[in-house]
Amino acid sequence: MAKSNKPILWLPFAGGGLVAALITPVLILITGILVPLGVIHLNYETIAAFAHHPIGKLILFGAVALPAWHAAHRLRMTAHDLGLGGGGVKAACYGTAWLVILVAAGALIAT
Amino acid sequence: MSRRPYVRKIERNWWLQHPRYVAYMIRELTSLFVGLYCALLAIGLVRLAQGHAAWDGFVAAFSSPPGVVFQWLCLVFAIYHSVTWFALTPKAMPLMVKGEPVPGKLIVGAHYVAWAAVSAVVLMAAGV
Amino acid sequence: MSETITLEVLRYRPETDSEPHFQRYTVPYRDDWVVLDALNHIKDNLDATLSYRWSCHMAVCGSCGMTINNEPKLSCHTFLRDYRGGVIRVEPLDHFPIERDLVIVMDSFMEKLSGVKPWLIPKQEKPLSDGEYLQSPAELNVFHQYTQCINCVLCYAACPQVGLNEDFVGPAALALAHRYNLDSRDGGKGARADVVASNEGIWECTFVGACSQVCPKQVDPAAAIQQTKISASVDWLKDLLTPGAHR
Amino acid sequence: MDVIEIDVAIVGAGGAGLRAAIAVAEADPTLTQALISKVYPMRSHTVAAEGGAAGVIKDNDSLDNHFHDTVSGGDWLCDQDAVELFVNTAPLELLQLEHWGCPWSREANGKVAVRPFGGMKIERTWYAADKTGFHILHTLFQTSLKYPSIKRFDEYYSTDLIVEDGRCTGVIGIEMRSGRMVAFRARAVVIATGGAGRIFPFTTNGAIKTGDGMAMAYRAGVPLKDMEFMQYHPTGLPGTGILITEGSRGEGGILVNKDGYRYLQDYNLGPPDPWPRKKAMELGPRDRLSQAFWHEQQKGRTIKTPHGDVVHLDIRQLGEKMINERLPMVRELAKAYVGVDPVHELIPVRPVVHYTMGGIHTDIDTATSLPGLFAAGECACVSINGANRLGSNSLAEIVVFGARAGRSAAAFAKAHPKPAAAAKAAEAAQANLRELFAREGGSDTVSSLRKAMNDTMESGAGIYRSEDTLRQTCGVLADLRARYRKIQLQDRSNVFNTDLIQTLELGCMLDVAEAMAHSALERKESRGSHQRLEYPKRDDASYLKHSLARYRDAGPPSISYLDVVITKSPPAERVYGGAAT
Repeated sequence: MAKSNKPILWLPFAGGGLVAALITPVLILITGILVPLGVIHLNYETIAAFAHHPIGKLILFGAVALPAWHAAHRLRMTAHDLGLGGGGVKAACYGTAWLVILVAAGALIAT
Repeated sequence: MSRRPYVRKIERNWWLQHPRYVAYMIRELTSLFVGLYCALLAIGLVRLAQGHAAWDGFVAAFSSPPGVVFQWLCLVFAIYHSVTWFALTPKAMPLMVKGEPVPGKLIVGAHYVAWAAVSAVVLMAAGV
Repeated sequence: MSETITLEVLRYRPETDSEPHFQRYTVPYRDDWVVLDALNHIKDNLDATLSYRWSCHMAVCGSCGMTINNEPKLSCHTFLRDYRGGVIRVEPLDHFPIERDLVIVMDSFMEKLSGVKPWLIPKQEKPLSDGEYLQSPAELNVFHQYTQCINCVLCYAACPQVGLNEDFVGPAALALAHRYNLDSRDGGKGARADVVASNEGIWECTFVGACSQVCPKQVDPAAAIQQTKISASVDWLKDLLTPGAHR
Repeated sequence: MDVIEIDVAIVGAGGAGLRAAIAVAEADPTLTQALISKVYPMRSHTVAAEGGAAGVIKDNDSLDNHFHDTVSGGDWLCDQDAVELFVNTAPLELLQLEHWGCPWSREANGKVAVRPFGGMKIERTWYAADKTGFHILHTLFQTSLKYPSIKRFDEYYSTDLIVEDGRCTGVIGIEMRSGRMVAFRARAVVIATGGAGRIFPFTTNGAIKTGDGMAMAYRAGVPLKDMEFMQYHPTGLPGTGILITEGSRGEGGILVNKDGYRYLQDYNLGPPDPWPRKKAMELGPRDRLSQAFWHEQQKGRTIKTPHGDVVHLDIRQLGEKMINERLPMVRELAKAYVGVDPVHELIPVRPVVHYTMGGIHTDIDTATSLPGLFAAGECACVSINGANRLGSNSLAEIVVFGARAGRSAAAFAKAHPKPAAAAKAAEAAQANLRELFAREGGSDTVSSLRKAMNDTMESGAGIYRSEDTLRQTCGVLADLRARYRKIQLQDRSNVFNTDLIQTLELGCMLDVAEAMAHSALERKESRGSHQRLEYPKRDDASYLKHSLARYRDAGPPSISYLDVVITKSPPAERVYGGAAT
């Protein structure tokens, strides 16, 4: 048995799991409850300014890319658990994650 | 040869056959909602890059009733993810201090503190 | 009439049965009896053809693992009193071929166990005349929990990944590898990584955690595997950054 | 019948068998080996040993101390040359286990820790919490995996030795999973199959300890030595017979009767204070403690329970932290099996059959009287335990003499030619089995005969024996052996037929039980674990001798005697308690 390169997949999965655990709920709290209820306003200028700053870009990218990878990896494993395996599932999961990651990266570069 | 070992194949619905496997499957399913929400955020970043009007449209869209319902669902699963993730941290990252293991509860507790701190910072940054 | 309890035991006799089927036995109920005592009562008094493994009757030899009411358990450590008034369903452990009745085929496990090189590979060999390798109680404490495995394979029966992929090295073997990797006297982590950190090793685990829940000795294989994932990832990164410098 | 040609065949894969296998591999890796066991190695009963293994390692101790403790502990029935060899080698073998990874408990400075044990003048018992046997067994098993020459035959039940031209040339076994018979043709054979505690009804011994190896050698003409000496461990859990380690007394536990009185002070083991104290009170030898229980029971000072009379073991004074650290399994077992948490409550205990001091007669090199046959461990009697084994000597014994057996067998195998085909022995074994399968009309069952054997051994050959009880037991055993020859299998299948295995085991136990009972009947004295009510004194003039029981197919064994080897310790009175310190 050869030593595996699984850490490429697993490290961002584990990192993404932690990021998702720490930050995703509060983000949903804001976008899903507080903003719709009018408790806070996400005005364009503030957000855009944040997204302009290099550190802001990094934070936003991390908050999207890592959990996205986490989700893709876990979904692939779950598909396997359910008896759905093979290259198709793998491509669909990681492909979607890459799409989300690249879209986010592109948007942040453009901002 | 009189041996004839009987092999039982695992059934496709194996995860329904014990409560702990059901709980595991729910835990794994959280990733679907985390992933979908990430996609929503990615769209948000695109709209942000496209300018003021696009951003406002995006805010209106996720504040719409379907958007809100979807996000509530995401929130429930995201919290379930957080809770289960933190619960497993002492196993993955046990700590030893002076030759004695740090109690798992302490490690889990530290994650909850971090969770609260991160959430507070994000909320403040968002203008609460 | 004194109290009784019913056992439904999965029978499979390869020379006469085409497939397994349940057989019911009624045995006396005793507060301090374990399921194994009930099986022995059946064997001695009701049906001598029932086959199962057992020896120590004190939860340390690891022979008598069975599925008892859908839960992998040591039958010598599972009390009738916890099932009073109900029916006890006894089956062989999941994810192993059934040799006969409650006896499973253990070959795959024995191969996996030896595959992870579960012996001390000293950092530095020294002769016996130099005395013992020093090891502080704190250093012992680091791996002590992982020395407690009795090879009862309940964890293999509980782990869905073992069921889904028969090549998965599995919880007990990986926990044992971790035990030696953590031993302050040992330097064999690299040698074990070939199997431990392979695709069929730690990476097959999705942290269901069932192995640790059913472990009768609180070995916590799930913890061992997650820790190994982290340490294998660190080693992998090191290898990536400074190729050939490690192992 | 399938034939497997091999240089060394080892029967039994517990501590002694595994250690022997490793020794063979290290002596010469080109020697082929078959390690044959009726269970997977890690199920072997070494796994259940708790307290520890004795070996001199600390500066305050000496090999002489260990020697004298062992010889007096054995009531001078030990062969002193064997004991000298044993105490000299034990530290090295225990150290070897350390080098193989055994997780010995440690002192703060990183050195191996030792604890006091019964009958030992100084603390010298190495321990791994209270699962020492478990850790030794798993260390040996895991270490054995790295030697490619050790080929295991797990779950093969050995039935007969192959003997040709006065030499042991192999062993015949049944592959349990298929029912197939296999002949292992070997240049040398080692038996390491453990004791025979299952002959008695109430025992710490696991189900597998049925004296198979002893019986196999015995039937092949090798005498069984000192079979009248059966050790009762003073602290077993009522009902199950689960062992509560002597380590619990070594750490400071006490025994009290129904009045809360430390009764051992009434039996030449006191005074009770100060406590803990070596070779006194609860740290007296096992034979004395079990006999004291018997006397308390006669006086009506024990506690009645549904599982027989008990006394109480009190370890509460150790405190929760110490109990969790040093005696975790004791706590776990007491909680699970008798519903008592020893941190807060008293543990009910009673004497329980624990260890077979006697066994296959071997010399100091583990060789038996049959060339090519070696034996080590509890199944053997190299005579280091004499009339009473000291706790923690047996775990050291299995590695010392297991290794020695491996080396002896390897040397023998290299010096002797490959045996000829064993067609005759194979045919005979196969015919026996075929006859057993074909037998019809028997009315006895394995369980009923076994129960009758258990009962008669307990009532007639227990802690105290007499001419009457022993004669009766011998008679019952003769009857049981006759009935056994007509027993009918209830399961005639081939695959994992445990009815068959239990039947064969019962046959072994009956033979060994008969050797025990007749040896006990002939020894008209009291020594160590053998206590005769009508001969309460030790009689060195007549019985400073080993008994040798020889098998006779029809009728009881013949008993003869062999002188004890005395080198430097002339027989003296055994002294414990105040006078010992």
